[in-house]
Amino acid sequence: MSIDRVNQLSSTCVRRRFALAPALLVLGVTLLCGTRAMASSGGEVVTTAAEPGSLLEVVLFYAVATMTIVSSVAVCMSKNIVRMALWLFMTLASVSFLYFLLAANFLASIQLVVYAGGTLVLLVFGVMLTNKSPWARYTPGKLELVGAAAVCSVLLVALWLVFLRAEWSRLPGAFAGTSVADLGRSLLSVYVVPFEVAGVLLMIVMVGAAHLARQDK
Amino acid sequence: MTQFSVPWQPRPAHPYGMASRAVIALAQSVYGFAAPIVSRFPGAILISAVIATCVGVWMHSVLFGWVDTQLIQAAVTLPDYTPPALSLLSPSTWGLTPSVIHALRVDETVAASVAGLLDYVLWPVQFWIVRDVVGLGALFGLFNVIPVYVIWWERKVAGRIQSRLGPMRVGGWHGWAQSPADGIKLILKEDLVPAGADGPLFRLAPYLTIIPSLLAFLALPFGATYVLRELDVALVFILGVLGAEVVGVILAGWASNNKWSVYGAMREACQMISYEIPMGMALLVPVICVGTLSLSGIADVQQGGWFSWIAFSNPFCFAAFVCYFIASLASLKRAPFDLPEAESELVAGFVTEYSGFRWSLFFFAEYAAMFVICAIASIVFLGGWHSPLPASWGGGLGDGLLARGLTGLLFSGPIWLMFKSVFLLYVQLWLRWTLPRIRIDQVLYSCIQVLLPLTMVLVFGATVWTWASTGHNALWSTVEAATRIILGSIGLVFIGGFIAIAGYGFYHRRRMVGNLVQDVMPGS
Amino acid sequence: MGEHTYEILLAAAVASPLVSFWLLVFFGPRLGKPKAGWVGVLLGMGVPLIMGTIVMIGWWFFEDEASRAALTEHAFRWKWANLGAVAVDIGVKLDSLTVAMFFMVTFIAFWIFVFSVGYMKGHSDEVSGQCKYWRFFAYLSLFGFAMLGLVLSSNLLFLFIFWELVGLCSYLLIGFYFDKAFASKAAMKAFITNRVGDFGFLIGLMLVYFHLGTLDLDQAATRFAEQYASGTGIFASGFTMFGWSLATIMGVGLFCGAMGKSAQFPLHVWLPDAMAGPTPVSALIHAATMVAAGVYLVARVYRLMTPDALMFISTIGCLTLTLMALIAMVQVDIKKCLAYSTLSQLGYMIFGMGCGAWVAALFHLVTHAFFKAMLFLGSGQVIEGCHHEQDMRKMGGLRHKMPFTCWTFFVGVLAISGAGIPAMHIGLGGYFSKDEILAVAYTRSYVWGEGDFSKHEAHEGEHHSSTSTVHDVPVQLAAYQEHGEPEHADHGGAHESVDAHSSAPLALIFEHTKPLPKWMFWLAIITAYITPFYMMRCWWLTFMGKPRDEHVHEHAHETPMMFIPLVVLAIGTVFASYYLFRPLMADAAGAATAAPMVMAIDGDVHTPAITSAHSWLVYGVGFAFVAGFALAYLIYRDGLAVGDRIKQRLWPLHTLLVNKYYIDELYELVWVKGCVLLAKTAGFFDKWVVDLIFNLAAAITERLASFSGMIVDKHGVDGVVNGIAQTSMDVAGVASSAQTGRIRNYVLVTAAVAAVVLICLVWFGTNSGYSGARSFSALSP
Amino acid sequence: MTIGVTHFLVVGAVMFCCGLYTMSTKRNAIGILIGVELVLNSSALNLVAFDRYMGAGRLDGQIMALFIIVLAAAEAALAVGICINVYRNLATVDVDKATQLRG
Amino acid sequence: MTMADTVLESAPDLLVDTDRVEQGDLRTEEMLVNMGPQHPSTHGVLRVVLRTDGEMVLEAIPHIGYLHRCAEKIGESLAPYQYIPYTDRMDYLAGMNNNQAFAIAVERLCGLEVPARAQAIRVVFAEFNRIASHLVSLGTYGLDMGAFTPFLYCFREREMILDLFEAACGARLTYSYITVGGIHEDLPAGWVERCLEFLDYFEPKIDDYNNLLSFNHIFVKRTAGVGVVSVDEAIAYGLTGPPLRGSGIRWDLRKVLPYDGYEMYDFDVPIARSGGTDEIPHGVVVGDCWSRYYVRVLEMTQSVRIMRQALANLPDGDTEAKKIKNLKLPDDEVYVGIENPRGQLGFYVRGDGSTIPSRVKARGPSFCNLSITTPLCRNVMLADVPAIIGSIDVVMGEVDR
Repeated sequence: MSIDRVNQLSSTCVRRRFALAPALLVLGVTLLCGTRAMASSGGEVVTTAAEPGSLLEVVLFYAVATMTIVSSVAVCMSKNIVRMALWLFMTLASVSFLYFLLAANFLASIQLVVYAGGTLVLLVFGVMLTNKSPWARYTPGKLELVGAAAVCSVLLVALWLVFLRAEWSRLPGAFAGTSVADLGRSLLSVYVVPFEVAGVLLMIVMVGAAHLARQDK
Repeated sequence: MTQFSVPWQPRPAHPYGMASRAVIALAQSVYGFAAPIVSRFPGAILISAVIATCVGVWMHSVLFGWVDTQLIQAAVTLPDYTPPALSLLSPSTWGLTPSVIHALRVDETVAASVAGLLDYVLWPVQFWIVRDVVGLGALFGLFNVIPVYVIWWERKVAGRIQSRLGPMRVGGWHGWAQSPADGIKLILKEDLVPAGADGPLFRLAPYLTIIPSLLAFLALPFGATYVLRELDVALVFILGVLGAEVVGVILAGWASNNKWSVYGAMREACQMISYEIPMGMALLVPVICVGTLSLSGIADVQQGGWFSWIAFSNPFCFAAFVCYFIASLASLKRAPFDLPEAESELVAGFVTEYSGFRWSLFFFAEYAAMFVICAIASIVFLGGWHSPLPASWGGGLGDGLLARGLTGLLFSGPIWLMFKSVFLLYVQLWLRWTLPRIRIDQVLYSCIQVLLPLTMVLVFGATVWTWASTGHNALWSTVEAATRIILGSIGLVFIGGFIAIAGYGFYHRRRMVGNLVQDVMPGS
Repeated sequence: MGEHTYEILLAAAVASPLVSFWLLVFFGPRLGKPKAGWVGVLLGMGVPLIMGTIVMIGWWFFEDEASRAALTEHAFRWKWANLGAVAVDIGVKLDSLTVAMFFMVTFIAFWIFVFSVGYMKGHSDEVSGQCKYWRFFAYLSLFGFAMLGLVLSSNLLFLFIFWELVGLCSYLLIGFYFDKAFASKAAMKAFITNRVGDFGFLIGLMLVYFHLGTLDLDQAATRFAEQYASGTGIFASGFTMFGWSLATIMGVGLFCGAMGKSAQFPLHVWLPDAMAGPTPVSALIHAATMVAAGVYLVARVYRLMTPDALMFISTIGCLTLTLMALIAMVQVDIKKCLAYSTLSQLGYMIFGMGCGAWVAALFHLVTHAFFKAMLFLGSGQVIEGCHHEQDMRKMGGLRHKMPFTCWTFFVGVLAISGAGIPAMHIGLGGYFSKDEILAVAYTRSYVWGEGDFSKHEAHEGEHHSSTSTVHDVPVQLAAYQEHGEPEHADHGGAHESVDAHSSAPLALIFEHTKPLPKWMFWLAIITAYITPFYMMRCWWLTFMGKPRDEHVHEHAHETPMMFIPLVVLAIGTVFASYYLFRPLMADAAGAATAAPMVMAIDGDVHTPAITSAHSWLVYGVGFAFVAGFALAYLIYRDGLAVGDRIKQRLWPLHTLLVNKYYIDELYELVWVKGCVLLAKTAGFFDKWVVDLIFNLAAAITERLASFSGMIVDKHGVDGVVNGIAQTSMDVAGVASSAQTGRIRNYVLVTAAVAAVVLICLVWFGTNSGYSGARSFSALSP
Repeated sequence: MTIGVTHFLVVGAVMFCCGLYTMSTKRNAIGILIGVELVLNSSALNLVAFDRYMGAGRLDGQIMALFIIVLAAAEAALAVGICINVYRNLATVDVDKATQLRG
Repeated sequence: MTMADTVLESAPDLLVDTDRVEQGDLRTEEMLVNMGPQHPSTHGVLRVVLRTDGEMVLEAIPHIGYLHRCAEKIGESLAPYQYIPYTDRMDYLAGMNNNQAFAIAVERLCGLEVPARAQAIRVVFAEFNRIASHLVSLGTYGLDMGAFTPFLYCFREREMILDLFEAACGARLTYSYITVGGIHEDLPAGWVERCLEFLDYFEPKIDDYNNLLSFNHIFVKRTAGVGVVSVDEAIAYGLTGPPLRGSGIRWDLRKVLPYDGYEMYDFDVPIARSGGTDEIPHGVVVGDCWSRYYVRVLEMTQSVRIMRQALANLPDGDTEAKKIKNLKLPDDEVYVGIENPRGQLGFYVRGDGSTIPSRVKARGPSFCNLSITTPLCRNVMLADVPAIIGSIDVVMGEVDR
């Protein structure tokens, strides 16, 4: 089979395969974000992120932070509601990677399960159920846009200033890492009441949401 | 001249660039070289490739282990030693130099005879990043190989179940190259984006589907030392990333701008979200019994052979295994829960508008996720990489290479995990080609009204059981042991029955059932 | 018996109704009509009744006082959680009160459950497709769980949780016929009214949590006593309100919960409406058990009370018992009549609690539970028999049609009226319990009022030998020793001892405790005469005389399964009171009333040691039922005619009573209308004042502009002036458009303000660094 | 070059501002919801960062973040339910159209 | 969005019955969906327009005509024996039966006597084709339910039948074997033995299908109680064949108006029974999809029974009537209905004295049975639509003709 023949048969799109590139980027970042286990003396697995202070951490942080910022900016710039949801998903996933960097593995996983998996799908459901067309644009007034942009940027600058001014060194220090067991223990001892209350709340929300979204009134 | 009205804009064919031409030429020449050989010894080649892969994987583990235990530990005793970190800025973190390695290595009889070149081979292995890259390459390879061969296998299994042969031609021996050939075909197929579709999202969706299932491999341990990233929350992590797969599917359905696709996407979302809950709850049962979310930790408690496997440790885990398997079928959209792509209802569901390479990405994701789910089931319930023989029996084998090989084969090694996962995978295929599809309301009914309460009860029961077990009561220990024996025996009976059925089928196999009338009839 | 056997039995008894609840929730629809009910009966209350009986027997007959005290001491506790520094235990409060309450609740509830199986058959699905039979039993089971849990809780937090749970069940069951407007409104009313009380409870709870640092009942009492002794903690606070100290506020707050649940005077409005629920519910929840939980709560937190708080309690109780009894006299609805009688009796209990009759109040609670449950079931039987007719004026002469109901009802009437023969020491439950409350009230208002107790100060140190002194006192007093140490062993007679509290000298208590105002005592006495009157009226109008409505009379019938519980409860009313429950309460009183500032008074006037000085009270009250009965008989002997004449003669009073003192209307006026008024005022201000200013400014400027345009050169100045006008219009528009009603704009403004604040902080805090960081470090340990 | 708490705070601040912008410029109810999710997540990120760098192992920040996730899920469930109801009643999710309660 | 959707949405008023949408009914996006004409489970080119609300199908309207070939009109320009090949292109899954129907109609019109042997062979092939057709129906019905495997089992057996057909007439799908006046050619040597051998092989396979599909729990759940056709409805809509018998009406033209000597054979007419009795699973209601499906399974057994009788007593003699060359059709009309696998297939033929009929009209079972689709697919789940359409078992070639 000659190359021309191949050419003739398939009209397009070998080059499209290189769209793998963004996928590989995400993949690589995530791979490297994975944490490494270090056995502590107590036998419990305590995990840390890429060793604090290492080059790896710096590289990873900037990569993931860029991803976070780009996708969260994209959320507010998108006009299409489904795309907003997609970018939100990207943001949430990146934040989950940031959690990995912050040695909060459990939280990161939960973020993926609950937030990215559950909440987002809920949103998408909402989008699909409530939109005649996702391209339907409800444009706010020019003034509102400008005002919002101004306020947000001022706020950002203000926050930045605050961060610069703050004397973080006077605060208690960092810690090595944490295990799921610690988290569970404090959740069931110190924070047991909020925990229970959250359980009750979820139950109520479940009933309430089911009631709200019920078809036959 | 009449213009055909087509819903997409006719496009000029893109001429291939030089790179593409080169790739295609290379592929052709390789195939032209390999095809005669391959078609002569197809089975042998396939089997030896599998064996070579196993050996390669095993060798790399041996190598890494050797570097860890011998080299670095030895080096720690050296003066002015700094741990290898590969920071580009300071050469002091570049680890052991080849000369130091050589000095350390000469003590080793294994590698003493090899030339000094080996020092330079060993040098990068001391850096984690190198190992990560190696592991990543292996995982990526596995990630590619698994779907390809599971698809081929599925077609063979389906063929057998349906009294036909399945792929027989491509590649020779039982059509083993069918799937790669299909892959090549799919890559070369025209890649359509329907008019009115949301182009960027349409193109992005397959990747969003495939990346999560790829990520799941990162934290998946294949053996005690065969894991890229040992996560203390591996179970939740894998569940989470697999759950994120649904986003891609929804986007695919939505961006296709096809109503059937939207139906498929909605079904998928609905089904996946609802079944994640019983699935997670069913996995919580062994987690409660063991007390860790780390997959390695869970596997570690199952070293004691068949009866120590978690599925047999108490009735709740046993039931949880069944629940997990059912729920995982649903969240993987496998039959009888394959509603999102139900061809008799939704044409092809969310993949209706996809073709070519993107289409194949969805299937890569699906089959890889299937494997991951089965691997988790094996690790969490069926002893992980431990064989049914107690690991303690292998204690006397020593530490030599042969002993390690034997241990890996007989007691605990990745091969056992693969074996178990593949067995569960087979059960999935088996179910798919046996059962009709259920309806969406029945799907949700069985989730919310059956599985969810059931798993809730199981979690509660497991908690009580575990609580009772912490008391170190003699009577309770007896009860526990008896439970293990009873449940283990049930498992044995099940496996025995399976083997018996398979054996019966093999014994009574017929080459072609349809040959009854064919060759004897007049006129044929 | 092994360790924690009682606790396990009781816990099993609590769990069983919960199991029944879930079973009914999940499988109720499949079980169908009679089966769901029987599941509720057997699992929901049968098992607890068996457990309760076993515990009762074991506790009272097989344990001696010492072992009972030990069991109380070492009752099961399991540390559940830490709320900050406060540990919260899951535990069982195990003492005679618990056992008695437990038995009483399970016993009565069981028979009411049985009654319901028959009663609800015709009252559930057929009446309305929505009100399912199984659901009723599911709710009842849940109620059983909550009520038993409440009784068992050793911890205020859990007590509160179960408290709310019984409230929820009450809500659900009042609104069982939720498709009927009045029922759902009544449920809502009950719920909201109870929330008012619970808010007070919560305040009390928080005070306990904050100042006593524990939520455990016993521990809180100990801490309270310690803090009282040392003058620290809650006693160190100089905070006062209405002249009450913080400790008093805590007590009153806790009592507020009881006010809501036990429907005391200002919050009583929900209980009569709660009769919208099915009759077994009225019998069980709104007469026998749940409403008594308030009294139980006061009994449990008695040790945290101050004299001021008790005075408040007794005042509320006294008001309730009188006012409600008056209303009961004019009610024509049989259930409403009983409801007001319940309110009045609850008032008695609370009044008793307030004036120190701890034992008597609880004793009255139990006896009242028996006979009121029976009365309600009787009324249920009547309503069922008369096809949902509740108006007593249409009844009459039912004794022939439903003899069992008639005579069991009569037993109840006798019991609630306090019928007994004083000299012979024979009587029904109400006779003993009510008399005892009155006796204590008498003691508090007259004996203490005359300063007789000052002499006790002299005996403070030698209380062991002081018993002879108190023999002069007509009513025996007993301030029990801490931890319920057996008094019999020490003094040879429980009812003849006065014993100073170890941590708080008796003298101190006397010093704090003011005498009870005499009007309270007299109101209680008068009400004791009113009670037999309205009860007799109720009974007579229903069962005696001639049938007034042929239609109703014709259909009247009795259902066998429903009168069995009646008979059983009647027997219970007659027998299982004075000799069983009174000693149990007295046994519990020791430890449960070991309070630092207040005391419990044992007012058993029916002991052989009764003295002459007090006998007039015994006789006077003891025969009250004769007078009341006689009056009712005279008025209603020949039907309603006489009553109507009296009604016409006393119409102002009658109108007031029929309208329940217009309290509902008052609430409507103050709260509902008040809220609306407030909202309208705010709206008015927004619409007229704010907008007016802007509009006015714009208008004035415009006018000014046009005015000046007329006199000054149009072409020259016009532009300027119009510009000004336009500007002010714009300013007004912009300013008024600030209220866009869009949340997103408000969000933005909030954020803008936050940004400005942040920048200011940074700007002005240049040299000293960001102060926020310092506050962080200040917080860290 | 070390990564400290400030780095994470800056990311959080950007997310917060983006969320704020989304909330205050979108008229689609679900768009607003998405903005809220962003804001919630940024605060969770801040909490975890503080916990990591100055929590001294007390885990408070992580637990708060956990609760934020839970509450966000609950909030999203309810809000989507409300949106669907609004849509059913008004046939739009434009929040500017939902003015029935305006005086 | 496909073209069809665009077209559809431009004129939605034609399709949506707006009156039926209650005001204030809080509807989520109602959607018009095209099922077909290119859809895997519409069995050909049926196009069903679904008005859906989520997964619920509020209304389903079948649109036909995508396979219209003027088959009847062609019959008016051809001699009957020339028209025979056109008949088996109508219901292409039951070519033999179609041939038979038209042949009998012409024979009745002309008063031709068909030899006994030809009649017996006709019966054999009619029943054989019934089995083949039901096998397709069974298999594809499984496919509609998502069970792929039974389909291949059914087709395996069908292939064997087609082999036998091929041996007899040389064609595997469009046979034209049964012609006016008899059959085209006598059976080849050894055919009867092979056929009996096949029947021995085939009969136990029916149990296999039952085990694989009929009594599969999921299958029963999917089909039992779905798409119930009451007796009155079945009659009112003119249902015939398995859909009619699936509603419990014992009506079979082979019994009622026997042709080709069916009165000589001993067989039963299976009808549906409700669930819980004997082997019928719980939940099955007379007239539902499962009943229609199961009637076909039972009919296969009966067909085997008839075939055995016919093959055992195959008379000798001619296989073609005399005088069929240049057959003149009298100036008369005739209507003959026979029992096709799908129901009553009738041919109306009118002659005018020439060799070419002046009017040919077919009464097709699929066309009539399809009319029940709309009432059945009201307020069902989306997945029930294939179940219902599949259980009616239409062949579009015959619907459109």
